[in-house]
This record gives sequence, structure tokens and C-alpha cells, in this order.
Amino acid sequence: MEIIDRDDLLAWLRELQRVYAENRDWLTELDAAIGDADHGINMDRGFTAVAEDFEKSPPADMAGVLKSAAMVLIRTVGGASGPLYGTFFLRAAGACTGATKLGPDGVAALFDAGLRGVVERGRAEAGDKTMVDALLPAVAAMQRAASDDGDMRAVLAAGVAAAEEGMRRTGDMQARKGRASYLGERSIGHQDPGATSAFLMIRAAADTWNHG
Amino acid sequence: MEIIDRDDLLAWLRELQRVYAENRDWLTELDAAIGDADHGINMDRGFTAVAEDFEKSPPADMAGVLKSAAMVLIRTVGGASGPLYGTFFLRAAGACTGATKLGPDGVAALFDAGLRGVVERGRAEAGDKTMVDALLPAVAAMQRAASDDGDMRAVLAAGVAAAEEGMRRTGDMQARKGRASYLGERSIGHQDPGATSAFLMIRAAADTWNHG
Amino acid sequence: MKKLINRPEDVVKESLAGLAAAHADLLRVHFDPAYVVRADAPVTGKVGVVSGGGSGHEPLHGGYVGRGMLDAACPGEVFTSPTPDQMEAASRAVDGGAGVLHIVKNYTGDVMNFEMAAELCQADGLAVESVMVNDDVAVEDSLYTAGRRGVGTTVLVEKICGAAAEKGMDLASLAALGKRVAANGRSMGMALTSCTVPAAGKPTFDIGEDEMEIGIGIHGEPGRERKPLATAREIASMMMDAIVPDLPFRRGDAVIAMVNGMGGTPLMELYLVYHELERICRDSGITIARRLVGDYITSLEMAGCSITLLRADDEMLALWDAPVMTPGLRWGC
Amino acid sequence: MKKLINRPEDVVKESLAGLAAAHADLLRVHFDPAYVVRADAPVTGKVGVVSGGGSGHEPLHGGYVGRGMLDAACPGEVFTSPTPDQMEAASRAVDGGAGVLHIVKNYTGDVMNFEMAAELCQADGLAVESVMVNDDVAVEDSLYTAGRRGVGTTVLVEKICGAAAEKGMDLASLAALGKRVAANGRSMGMALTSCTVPAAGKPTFDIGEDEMEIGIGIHGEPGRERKPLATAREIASMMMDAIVPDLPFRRGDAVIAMVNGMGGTPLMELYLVYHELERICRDSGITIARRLVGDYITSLEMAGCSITLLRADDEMLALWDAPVMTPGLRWGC
Ligand SMILES: Nc1ncnc2c1ncn2[C@@H]1O[C@H](COP(=O)(O)OP(=O)(O)O)[C@@H](O)[C@H]1O
Ligand SMILES: Nc1ncnc2c1ncn2[C@@H]1O[C@H](COP(=O)(O)OP(=O)(O)O)[C@@H](O)[C@H]1O
Ligand SMILES: [Mg+2]
Ligand SMILES: [Mg+2]
Ligand SMILES: [Mg+2]
Ligand SMILES: [Mg+2]
Repeated sequence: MEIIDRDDLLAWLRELQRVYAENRDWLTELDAAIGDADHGINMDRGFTAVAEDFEKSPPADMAGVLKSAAMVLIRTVGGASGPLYGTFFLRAAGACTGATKLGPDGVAALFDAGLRGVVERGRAEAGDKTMVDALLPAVAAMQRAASDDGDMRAVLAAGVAAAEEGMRRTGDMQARKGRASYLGERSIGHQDPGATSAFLMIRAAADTWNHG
Repeated sequence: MEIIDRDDLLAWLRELQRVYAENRDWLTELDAAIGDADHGINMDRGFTAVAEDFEKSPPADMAGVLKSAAMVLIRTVGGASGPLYGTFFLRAAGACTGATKLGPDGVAALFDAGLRGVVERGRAEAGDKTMVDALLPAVAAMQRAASDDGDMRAVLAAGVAAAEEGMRRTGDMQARKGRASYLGERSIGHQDPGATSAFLMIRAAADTWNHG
Repeated sequence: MKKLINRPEDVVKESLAGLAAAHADLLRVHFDPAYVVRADAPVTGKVGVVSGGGSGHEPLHGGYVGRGMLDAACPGEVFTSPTPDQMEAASRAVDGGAGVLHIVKNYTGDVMNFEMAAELCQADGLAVESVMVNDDVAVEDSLYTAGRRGVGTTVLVEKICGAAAEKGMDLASLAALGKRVAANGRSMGMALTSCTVPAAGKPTFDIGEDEMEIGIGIHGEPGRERKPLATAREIASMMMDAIVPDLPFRRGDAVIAMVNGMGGTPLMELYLVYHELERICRDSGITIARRLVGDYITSLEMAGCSITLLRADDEMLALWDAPVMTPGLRWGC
Repeated sequence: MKKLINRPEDVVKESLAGLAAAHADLLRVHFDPAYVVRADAPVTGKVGVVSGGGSGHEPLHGGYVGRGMLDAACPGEVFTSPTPDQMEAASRAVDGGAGVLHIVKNYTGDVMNFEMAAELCQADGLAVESVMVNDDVAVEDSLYTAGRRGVGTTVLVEKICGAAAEKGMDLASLAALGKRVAANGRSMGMALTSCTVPAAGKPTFDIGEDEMEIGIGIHGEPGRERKPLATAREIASMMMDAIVPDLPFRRGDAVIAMVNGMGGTPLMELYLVYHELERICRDSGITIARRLVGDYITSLEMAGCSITLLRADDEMLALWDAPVMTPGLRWGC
């Protein structure tokens, strides 16, 4: 598919519920190693609530879908990831106000807006071993692919590959933000849970939108 | 030896310190099974204190030795066994007031007085699975041996054998006194710690006084 | 064994030193023989209220010394009854001329040691009365045992008798009141894990990862039965099924309820159990007039809880509400 | 996992229901969004004092709601920050017209959620000030971390600011006071065992039978170092060696000291640790003017303790002594 619309966003967010349920224990184990053993639980709770909310009252347009998801995440996730993913979707909603469909460059812009929100809220920089280390290279890769006139598949594939690479590289980093930072050098050698959930989010977009 | 004197009583009580230190863990394990895992600790603490007290101020006569031991045990043992062994030695002291030596029948009378004190204090009957089940047959056997004109060795040997037999038989009994009674039928199959410490006490007398 | 201690043999002494240092406004600790006594003892004309027992159940008993509860407490070694010389010295220290009440949990050791202490006091002209607490419904057939153990109701007897003594009640009436409270209280406990006596160095009992012990005593004594782990709802029901018919508690009764932690259970879980207890009482028409939720009579670091119900008349409720100022219980002042 | 619970996902809700039922005289619990609020809120003309954080630290924060301490507390899931909608609703519920003070422990999640809540309140015309508590000296180099964690000093900030608010202090002064208290408090914790988050079902970390974790956080976050088990004396020294030079506390300083249990440690051991603390302070010329010994900010059933020292001036001491009436802290009324 070359464009996505409201239903595709809905499908993506519903897919995220499945993905975080499936990866709940993995994310929690990653968080147990360098945090407080709840990231998988938080993400699962939040996206289950998002899916339930859509069941009850599916929003009418693209921005509405993302904004509803944001509000539900802010209300239900808590912890660090709640405000961060909440802000991500809030800003993503802002990026498609009024839109009914998005092409490859629109998708890249959506993720870029979300990323900016995360950085503003959490003040993390590249290399701090956070979700930013997956999101930042992913957004850069998507923007590059889009400006190279890549199609949707290419843009998403570039995002997934860069996010995965970024996620893996968090393993070697020393955390400087979030709970993991309290470990100092002991955080090295463990992959960051938030970077992992961010990678899963982008891969779910690719999986959902490429098989449309 | 055919008679015992003050020094023999002192030697016996000092030997008891060694015996209870050596059997501390065993007695405590027996108590862990059907009680609160402290009988060995209690006996060890008490008789260590008795020996220390003798170090500082060795009493002048037989009754004094037993009475001092009683007072120290009452002050330092606590639990059920503190008042019971305390009363045992208090009454034993009463049985040799004014005496400077005891023959076989005097020794039997000493243990008999102690036993009566234990029964008065604890109101246990034969078969209740307590120290009485070692003391009662032991005293009966010593009295029988003494009235058969047995010598000291014979009287003590009879006491040790009967105490050991009585101690072993507590294994099959259901406790009706003390903490172990809370277990009901679950107390069956475990040897009583107090009967065991009582057997050790009598055996220590035989060991000490027969090698004089 | 993992404990915040120095040498096992110094645990009780050093902990008492900490208690004394932390609460010098309320109490003093005497060593050799060891007892905890309220700062302003003896109070002239007032009956002295004394309790005691093995250590390891904190805040019981030392944490209840102060105003409006205990005048003195005698701490034994961990899970081992204190000795008559402690009790005698404590009794003398709180003797304000109106006699002394001993509150004794029904354990062979405690009973015999307090008996000897009472004999010593009385031989010396000090009037002593005793109240025995034996409220543990887990001990089923008390005819063939040393009788029921004294557990949670002890806290309530100490509070209510302490308040009455503070108000000037005489020794005979106080003993009668204490017996009435003891007679109307029932408890039952359960454990998820064992405790470890410092001097023993290893857990008192083994228990599987999916087992619990129902009817446990406060010294890790095995209880009624070993069962598969159940939910808080089921556990609360099991305990109430043993407690309620025993007195029995009846529709319309007003009670003081206690959900007590054994030492290793988070407060969060105790409130959760209280939520279940409240539901069961509501369904049975029993009114919880007053309540305590927290660690009041513990077993070292054992995980688990106990439930105590006391059928309370108006006098008991008024005495319950009276001011109390101790390290472990404080209100109204 | 051995816990007195029903379903892991209902733990927080059911425990709050128990808290509400047990302390109806002091507080109410609102669900959806969840917050605990004093029974008589809002108090007209008084600044509302609000805190909150993940659950599992009881009595913090819900147990400190009542008179003279918190007006409201927002409980998150276990060890997970609450959400802005809870904080906003709680702030509105205690708004008596004089604004609201947020007391926030420095964790990324708590800080960001309270930040969003403050934005929501302010957008609606409700004045909000925040005090951040970041007293954990175990976090050594705070330049390269999310900053120091908020731990034991939180209890003291809540008590002191709560008392000041009750006396009518205005929002700006209250925020300044809270910051002064936070700036003068230092803490350090240690653990003997791990805790288990109900929803995770297994221990957060593995620790050997003869190891301890020094500098642990209140969520079982690994600390400064894993060490062989030591005595209480050595442990108290290690913690004080980190705490004292940090502020630094000096000869002649008067402090409020807290020896806090992590949830699974018997009170007996906490008093023993207090005994060590007292000796160290005496030797260093630090005067313990006030103290708390007990479970005040816990980590579920974790065994271990923390020490907090607050250099207290006369104003703080007077506010410390002011009446407080909450489930978790009560004196003077
Ligand atoms: N300041 C920050 N900026 C960006 N991401 C952050 C920041 N702090 C933490 N994170 C991310 O949040 C993740 C942890 O989320 P989660 O476990 O749900 O929350 P908490 O740490 O409150 O328990 C981390 O793995 C990290 O990726
Ligand atoms: N009423 C009693 N009469 C005689 N012996 C008793 C009685 N009650 C208990 N005992 C004895 O005391 C022993 C336990 O002593 P100990 O463990 O030192 O005290 P406690 O039971 O108070 O911990 C039991 O094994 C039993 O032999
Ligand atoms: Mg986490
Ligand atoms: Mg015993
Ligand atoms: Mg004992
Ligand atoms: Mg968390």
C-alpha cells in the first residue's frame, strides 16, 4: 500500500496490543535487569486499554485515533513510558491534524513529530540508553528513504532496520536517563527495554501496513 | 565409688555443661520438629551459666550446690524447661539439706525429690510425652535397685537404662503437655526433647560418679 | 540466615537498647534482669500492668509500655519465656501500692515462669493477679493439650486493661475485666513462610513454594494443616470459618477486629485481607466497631497474617478509645 | 510467588478498599481515577498537600493522608508511577482556594507524570508548586544519571510540610520549606532479600544466601555494590559513611533520624540498627533530636533497612512535633 488512512492507524494500534501482550514477559525481563521489572506490564496494560477504548468509541479521523490512544496511554501506563509514549502519540496526532491519509513522507513526519515530543518530555540525548536510541535513527532512516522517493515499504523497512540496529546498540551503552541510570556501569551489557518497545512499535507498523 | 559428696555434685553439674553444649544442636533439632527449636539453646545457656556461677562462688555444701544451680537455671533458662529443671534442683537440694555425702539410696532419693518437683510444677502425667517419661521410670528403677541393696554403679546403671528406654518410648507418644501438644497426632514419631535432656542428665551422673 | 544483627546471643539485649534510646520519653529499659518499664513508674495508687514473653513478637510486649497500656514488659530470649526474676523485678518496679496484674499468654513456659514469679511476689506481700490469654482456635481439642495458645487477643487485653488501670480500676476488678476480654477474643493465624530463630540459624520449618500453613502459632509451631496456597479471599474465609462458630460470634455482635501481620508481610497485603474480613463480617451481620491493621504481634520475619475478633461491650469499647501512648500503639494523646 | 492476594491485577484496588474501610474517620478513597483523600477535604483556605507514587511502599503515601500531613495521595500500580489524571483529580479534590503542593520523589516516571498533571492544573487556573525529593546518596554521580532517587526524606517532607499547611502557611512559603527540608535530608538503603512484584510473579533480583545489596533503591533497583553479608554494626557504619560526609552532617548538628524497614525485616532488628545508629551519632557529635524506627517507606516484602538523617532547624522540629493523625503516623491528637 502507498498510503495509510484512519483504519490503518486503528489496525496498527490494535496490532500493538497483540505485540505487547506477546512480548510482555520479554520486556519485563529486560526491565528487571536494569530497572524495576514492569515495562512489559505497563505497555501491555496501556495498549489493552487503548484497544478496549476503540471497541467502545472508535474515533472518526486519523488525528482522533492517535489522540485517543495518547490520552488512554497517559491515563493507564504510568511510569516513565506512560508520559513518553503518551506524548509521542499526542504529537503524532498533531502531525496529521485534518489529514485523511498519509503517504511515505507523511508517515516519516508522523514518527518525527512523536520523537520530538519524547525528547522534549524526557530530555534524553542519543546515547543515553533510552527509547530515543531506537526512535532517533529510525526516524532519520525513514526521512532519508522518503526523501529518496522510497515507497511505503522502503520507508518502513528502513525505519525497522534502523530501530532494530539502534535497539541492539543500547546493549553497549551506559544508561544516563531513567531508572537504569542508577546502575552506572552495571547497566552496560543489557538491552534497554524502552528501546525494545519502540522497535516493536515501528516493526508493528511495517507488519500491519505492508500486508494491507 | 559408693558415696558422693559436694565435689561430685559439682563435677556432675560441670559435666552437664559439656554435655548440653555437645548436644545443643541435637536437642534443638528435636525441639524444631515438635516445638520451637530452642531446647538445646536453653539448656546450653542455663548450664553454662551454672558453671560460670560455680567459677565465681562455689557453694560450700551439697544442698548449696544444688540450690545455686536451681536459682541460676530459673534465672537463665526460661521457657518450660527453666522452671521445671529449676524446681528439680531446688527439690533435690531440699532432699540433701545438711548432708555431706550420699549413698546409693540417697542418690535415688535425690532424683525422686527432683521428679516430684517437676510433676508438681508441670502437672504432667506418665505418657504425656515430657521429661517426666524419662525421669519417672528412671527414679523407679533407681529406687528398686537401691532397695535391692545395689551399689552406686548398679543404681545409676538402672537409672540410665530406664531413662533411655523411657526417652525412646516418647517417640510413639502423642504429646499432651507443652508446645508439642499443639501438634496433636503430628507429634507422634518424634522423640521428646525434654525427655532426651533428662536422660542426658542421668547418664552424666553415672559417667561422672562411676569414674571417680 | 539473613538478619540485621551482630551476634545471635546479643540480639535481644541490643534491640532493647535501641528501644530505650528511641523512646526515652515513654520508657526505660532495665538490664539484668531485663525488663521494660514506663518512664514514670511506679504510679502511686495505680495497679501495675505487667506482661512478657519470648522476644521476636515486636511490638509485643515492650512496644506497648507507656501510658494507658503496659507499665512493664519482660522480654525473654527469642521465642523463649522470660524468667521469674525478671517478672518479679518488673512487678516491684511498677508497684504503686495497688497491686500488680500479670497478663500471661498460655504457653507452658510462660505460665510456669509467671506462676513462680507470682509466688515470689506474694511471699513478699505484693498482691498479684493473673489473666491468662488462650484465644487460638487453631488448637482444636484443648482437653488433650496444654490448652489453647495465647495470640492476638493479648494485644487487646493489654490495651483494655491498661486503659482501665490508668483510670484507677482496682486489682480484683481489673483481673475480672481482663478475663472477660480474654474469654471473648478468638484468633487464628496462617503462614506463607517460616521464620528463623537467630540462635538456631535456620528456618524453623520447611514449606513448599505453593504451600501454606493454616493455624500456625506465633513461634512457627506447625498449625492445623498444610494446604496448597490459596487466595486472600479463601484464606480469610478459612480463618473466619474457624473463628466465628467458636465463640460463637453472632449476627448483631459488635467486635474489635485485628488483621495482624506476622512480620514479613507487606502492609498492602494486610489491608487487602482486611477488605476481605470486612466483607465477611458484613455478610454475617457482625459489626466491626473498631479495628487494627498492621504488625502487632509478630513472629520475626514470618510471612503470613492472623485475624482476631473480640466481642466487645460498651465498657470495652470506651476503654479501647481511651488515650494510649506507647511506641506501638498511640492515640488520643 | 507467595502473597496474601487474589489476582495480581487487583492488588492495588483491593488494598485501597481495605485502607478506606479501616480508616473511614480519616480518609476516603476515590476510584477511577484512584486517589486517597482526607475525609474533610477540601479545607477552605488551606494549601492542599498532595503526593503519590507507585504502590508497594506502604504506609507511604496513602497511609499518610489525614490531618497534619497529606491531603491526598495518588497510588500507582506496584512500583509504577501514577498518572496525571489521578494527580489532577486529587489536586482538585483538595483545592481549598490556596493552591496545591506536589511532593514528588525523583524518578523519571513520577517527575514526568507530575509535570503533566501540574500543566493540566495550571491550564485550569489551579496554582501548583512542586517539591522534588532526591536524597538517596547511593546514587553517586548524579550528573550522569537521572539524578538521585527520592527515598526516606519523603516521609519527613510530607510530615513537615503537612504540619505547616495545617498551620496556614501559604503556597510559596510551603514550597520553599519543602525544598529546604529536601535539601537537608540524606538517605541510604540496603537489602538482604529481593521483593517480588505481584504482576511479575518472581523476585526482581537474585541474591546469594551470604550476600547483601548496599545502596538499594526502594523498587529493588540494584545498588552501589553487592557485598558479603555483614553485621548490623558494619552495615550501619557503611551507610553512615556514605550519608554523613555527603551533606555533610557536622558535629553539633541536630537531626531527625529514621531507621526504616523495607517491609520484610522484623522491628526487633530495626531497633538493633537504631542502637548502632545512636552510637555512631554520639561518636560524631550529631544529636538525634527526633527519630522514627519502623516501616515507613517499604519495598513490598524486601528484607533490609534504610537510614535517613535530616539536619533540622527549630522550625522543622516544631513542625515535626505538631499533631498528626494519619493511619501511618499519629501523635499529638
Ligand atoms: N528521560 C527519558 N527519555 C526517554 N526515555 C526514557 C527516559 N527515561 C526512561 N526512558 C525509557 O523508559 C523505559 C522504562 O519504562 P518503564 O519501565 O515503563 O517505566 P519506569 O522506568 O518508570 O518503570 C526505559 O527503558 C527507557 O527506554
Ligand atoms: N508440663 C510439663 N511437664 C513436664 N515437662 C514439660 C512440660 N511441658 C513441657 N515440658 C518439657 O519441656 C520440653 C521443652 O522445653 P523447652 O523447649 O526448653 O521449652 P519451651 O517449650 O518453652 O520452648 C519438652 O520437650 C517437655 O519435655
Ligand atoms: Mg520499569
Ligand atoms: Mg522449646
Ligand atoms: Mg521456647
Ligand atoms: Mg516502574
